[in-house]
Amino acid sequence: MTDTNILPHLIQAIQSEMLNNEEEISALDRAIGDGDHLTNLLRGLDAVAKLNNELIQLDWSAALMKIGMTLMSTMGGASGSLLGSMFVSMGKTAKDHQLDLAGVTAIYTAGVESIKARGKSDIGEKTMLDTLIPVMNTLQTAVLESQDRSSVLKNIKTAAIDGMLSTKEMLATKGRASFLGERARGHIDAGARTSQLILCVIADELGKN
Amino acid sequence: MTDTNILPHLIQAIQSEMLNNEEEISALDRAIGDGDHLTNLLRGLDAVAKLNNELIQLDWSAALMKIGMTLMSTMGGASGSLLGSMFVSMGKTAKDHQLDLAGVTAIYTAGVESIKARGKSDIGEKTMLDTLIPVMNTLQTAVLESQDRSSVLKNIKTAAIDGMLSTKEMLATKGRASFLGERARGHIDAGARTSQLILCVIADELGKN
Amino acid sequence: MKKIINHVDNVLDESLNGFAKAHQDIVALNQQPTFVRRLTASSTPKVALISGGGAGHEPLHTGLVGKGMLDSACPGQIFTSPTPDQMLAAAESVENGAGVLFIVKNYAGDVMNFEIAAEMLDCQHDTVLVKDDVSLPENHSTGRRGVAGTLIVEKIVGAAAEQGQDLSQCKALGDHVAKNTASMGFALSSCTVPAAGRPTFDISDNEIEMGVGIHGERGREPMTMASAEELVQHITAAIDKELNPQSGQQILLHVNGFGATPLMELYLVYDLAAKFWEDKGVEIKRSLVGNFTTSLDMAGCSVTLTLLDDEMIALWDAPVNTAALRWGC
Amino acid sequence: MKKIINHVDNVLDESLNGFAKAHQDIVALNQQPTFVRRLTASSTPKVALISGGGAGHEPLHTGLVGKGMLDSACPGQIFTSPTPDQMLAAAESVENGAGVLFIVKNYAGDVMNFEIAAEMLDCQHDTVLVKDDVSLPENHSTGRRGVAGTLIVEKIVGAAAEQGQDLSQCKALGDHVAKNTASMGFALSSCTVPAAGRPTFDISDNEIEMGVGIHGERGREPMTMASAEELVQHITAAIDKELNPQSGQQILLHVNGFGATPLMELYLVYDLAAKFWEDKGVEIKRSLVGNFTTSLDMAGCSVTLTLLDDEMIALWDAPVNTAALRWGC
Ligand SMILES: Nc1ncnc2c1ncn2[C@@H]1O[C@H](COP(=O)(O)OP(=O)(O)O)[C@@H](O)[C@H]1O
Ligand SMILES: Nc1ncnc2c1ncn2[C@@H]1O[C@H](COP(=O)(O)OP(=O)(O)O)[C@@H](O)[C@H]1O
Ligand SMILES: [Mg+2]
Ligand SMILES: [Mg+2]
Ligand SMILES: [Mg+2]
Ligand SMILES: [Mg+2]
Repeated sequence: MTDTNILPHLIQAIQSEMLNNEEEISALDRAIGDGDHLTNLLRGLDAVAKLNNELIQLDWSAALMKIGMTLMSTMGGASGSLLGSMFVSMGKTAKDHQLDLAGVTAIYTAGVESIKARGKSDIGEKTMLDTLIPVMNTLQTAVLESQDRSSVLKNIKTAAIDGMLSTKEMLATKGRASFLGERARGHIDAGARTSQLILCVIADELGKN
Repeated sequence: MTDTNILPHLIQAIQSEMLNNEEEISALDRAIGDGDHLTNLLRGLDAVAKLNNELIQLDWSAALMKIGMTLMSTMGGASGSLLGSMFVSMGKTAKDHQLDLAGVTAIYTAGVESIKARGKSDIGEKTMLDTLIPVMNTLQTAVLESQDRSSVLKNIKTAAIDGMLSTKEMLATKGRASFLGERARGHIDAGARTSQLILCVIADELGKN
Repeated sequence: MKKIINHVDNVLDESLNGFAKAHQDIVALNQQPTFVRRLTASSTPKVALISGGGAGHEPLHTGLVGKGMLDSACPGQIFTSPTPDQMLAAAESVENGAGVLFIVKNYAGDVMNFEIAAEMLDCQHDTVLVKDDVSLPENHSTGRRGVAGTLIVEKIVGAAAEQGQDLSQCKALGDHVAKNTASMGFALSSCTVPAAGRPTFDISDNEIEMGVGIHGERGREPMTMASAEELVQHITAAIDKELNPQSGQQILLHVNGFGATPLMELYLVYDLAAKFWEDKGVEIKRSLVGNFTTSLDMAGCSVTLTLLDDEMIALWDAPVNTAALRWGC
Repeated sequence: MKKIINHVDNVLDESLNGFAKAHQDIVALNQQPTFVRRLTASSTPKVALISGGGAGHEPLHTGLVGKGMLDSACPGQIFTSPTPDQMLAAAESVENGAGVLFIVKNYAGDVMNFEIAAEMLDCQHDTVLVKDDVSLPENHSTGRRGVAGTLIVEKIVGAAAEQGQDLSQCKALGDHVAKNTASMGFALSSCTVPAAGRPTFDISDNEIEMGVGIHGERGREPMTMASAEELVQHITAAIDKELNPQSGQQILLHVNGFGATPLMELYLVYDLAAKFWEDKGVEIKRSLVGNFTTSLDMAGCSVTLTLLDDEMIALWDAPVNTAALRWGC
């Protein structure tokens, strides 16, 4: 990985991807949530994008922390506290790591663990974690197997998509969808979908370098 | 005319006629009023019908007064105070009159005059008076010309229908329709329509005797 | 029609029962004829304030009965004025020697039924007619309609009566407040009268009714849906033209919801209306924002402005203890 | 979507400006970060009560800030919980030596954001979690939702704090009230979040959603539209099963509208719910009927019951001076 110069470009790519899927994401959160997930995420991304000039001056640790604090103080909702915690936690961990595969894996893992802790949640509960955890597992395997960069990026995408799709037939036990009981079945979780889109965009962009 | 024995039958005939035209009358008051005219009228008629046994014990004067008081205390709305006043006034006047054509004309005229006084209204304002006043004129002409019973009844119906129809193209200057200005044009006044239906039913029923 | 009701014929009675039970510390409900009266009458003679009108405007008027405001209110059927016997019985039940003042919204039905009651009433009495709706020209053939400004007349005169002002003083004050009050409103939707079972009128998604009364009827004219700024500008301009408050003039600003418009939007309207008059140097001394003079489940709102003087402000601030307005008690 | 707004992005700010202006005798609005606080702090140290949650529930919580109730409220975006920095700034602005008590509705977003704020807060603090919605089983995976009962917790604990009870007493009292409060509601329509521009869900003319939260989402189950009697029976039975009040038990009965249901229907619901418990010999000591915990323009209502003791009654009756609840002041 390169330096934080890449951040503005990544953030912009994520924003476009969200807008490209605007209708679908909103519909997902309307169906089994309260319909604000995309708005929350866009508000957060917008605030982060405003910090571009500042972010590229920072090292990865500080930049991730800054992104986390910004998401936390602008998104609101369940996803704001979770994604905020994730980035703050990744920032803290980035201090002690190189940005090689093992380092990125450690940083990402710390982020996912902080969501699990804050959300008192785990895989199989029909949330963003159903996307995020399989990707974490994929990264950890990649480290063990010393996979090459392009395989890793490919595997991340597959894991994210499979994980996202797995939420469809789940009963929800966390988040608003849990209130709907059986009625939540048959719908993909909005947070799982946005996490997957974000991870895939990042993988695609990193693949271009 | 006969004695007050005929009242239960007349009231019932009027009720049926209202119900037969339920949809149309409600739609008229919804279009340029507030939609309650038929409900108000039916509530009043219902209360009057409950008094049938009492009414047939009374003379015409007392019976008309009783009907007036009942309409006044059960209908509410503009039409309640107006029809209530009309019947009370007719009852008072009936004391001093035979029920021949001249007497009925005098009684009816007193009723219409009391609406004009209470409503500060007259012909041409797009109200029930546009039905009631032409019928009053018809009766007065009939007295002058000593028309026979069946001509009188026929002329009453014609006057009532023409009067009711005349409200269609009028601008309203009284009642709720006045608030609509030009928008009230093209709609028949609900009170003019119910008055016409009532007068026609009475004429038809009296024609059968 | 989707409403939380049992049979359409019983909506009013069942609702009044609930109202009287929920506020049994403030009001008592009389049945046959129907009226709501203040639970504890004032111990000294005071002018009895009575209002009424069709139901469907809740909390007006039943929710404004109590210490410092109305002594009694007569609810008619929904959007149908009450009957003279209700008003008469209400008056007789609360009159205690200082006479009766009827506060009547200028609608044919209300006016005529209250007139008949007044003619039959056997004690000193007078009537204040409220006609604050400036969507109609002052010389309209029936006079302007009485709308949300009625509450302000009732509050200020209610305080005066409570403080012992006599009938002629209360009448003069009522006329004064009414004359210095102007309102105008617009509707985004129709409402559904239970007995009718369907909306009173149809309205398209990009249309509003400008200049509506409070009976769920169409307004003076349809308008294309516009921003809050444009809509509010339309009514503040009309009100301003009528009362023409000068810089330094003290006012009361009341934003009233018609029933289905969220408080969030009402406060947004308040913000716009307040800015309009503040920009003219007018001093907003008192404010009231909420659903007070409603049209069942109609969406929309009205703005009411009253020119205040110090005496009126003191009367507005005086204690009031009703279901819908309460302070100082 | 038909709403009295300007741009969807500014609805909340413009509305809060209007709110703060209309109630400038009671509250002050802070911007960046957004919170509403009591205008005049208590002169002696008192526990600072802070609540918050997504906007769209007005008057909750901003309308409950003032003497005898909340010291501060943090509104998030519509139906989106506020952020930790808002809560932190609010707490720091009103804390005056006796610590901070957060009153939080049990929703993932609210809980987690308040948790983060609490972890960052540098003074004595505690949290009362309200989870009164009995449409969910007690052992639901996230716990039950916090709904209209929150107002009751805020009022009673607010009075206790005003009277000088300390943080641990306020916390214990809040938990006690929360434990003795149960609510359930149903919706006749969806609502429309301005940013979404369309109703959150579709619902047919003969269907309702039974067991809804307050964010305009679907409920636990769809039900065929029924009479008020049947609908209310459904929720009173569930509440009764939960709290099981015995004959002679004192209760507070709160009927809450979701925003677009007329007061007339809410009082009708109150009548039915009151009868249900009166028939069991339960004593309804206090009542509250109106739109307090709303979901924008959703039609429907909830019923809340709180088991009372004499101390709680005294605290309920204690003076309160907020935009939405006011008595004794
Ligand atoms: N406890 C939790 N753990 C992990 N993810 C969660 C949890 N609660 C909610 N989420 C995620 O958050 C998403 C909803 O985010 P959003 O709509 O922004 O917030 P809210 O639910 O407060 O409206 C859900 O789709 C889900 O993926
Ligand atoms: N001043 C008046 N003079 C004569 N008739 C009137 C007057 N005002 C109203 N009306 C009649 O009353 C009818 C409306 O009656 P109704 O709907 O029962 O009462 P409201 O207008 O109070 O809802 C109108 O259609 C009109 O014919
Ligand atoms: Mg959401
Ligand atoms: Mg009518
Ligand atoms: Mg009417
Ligand atoms: Mg949300």
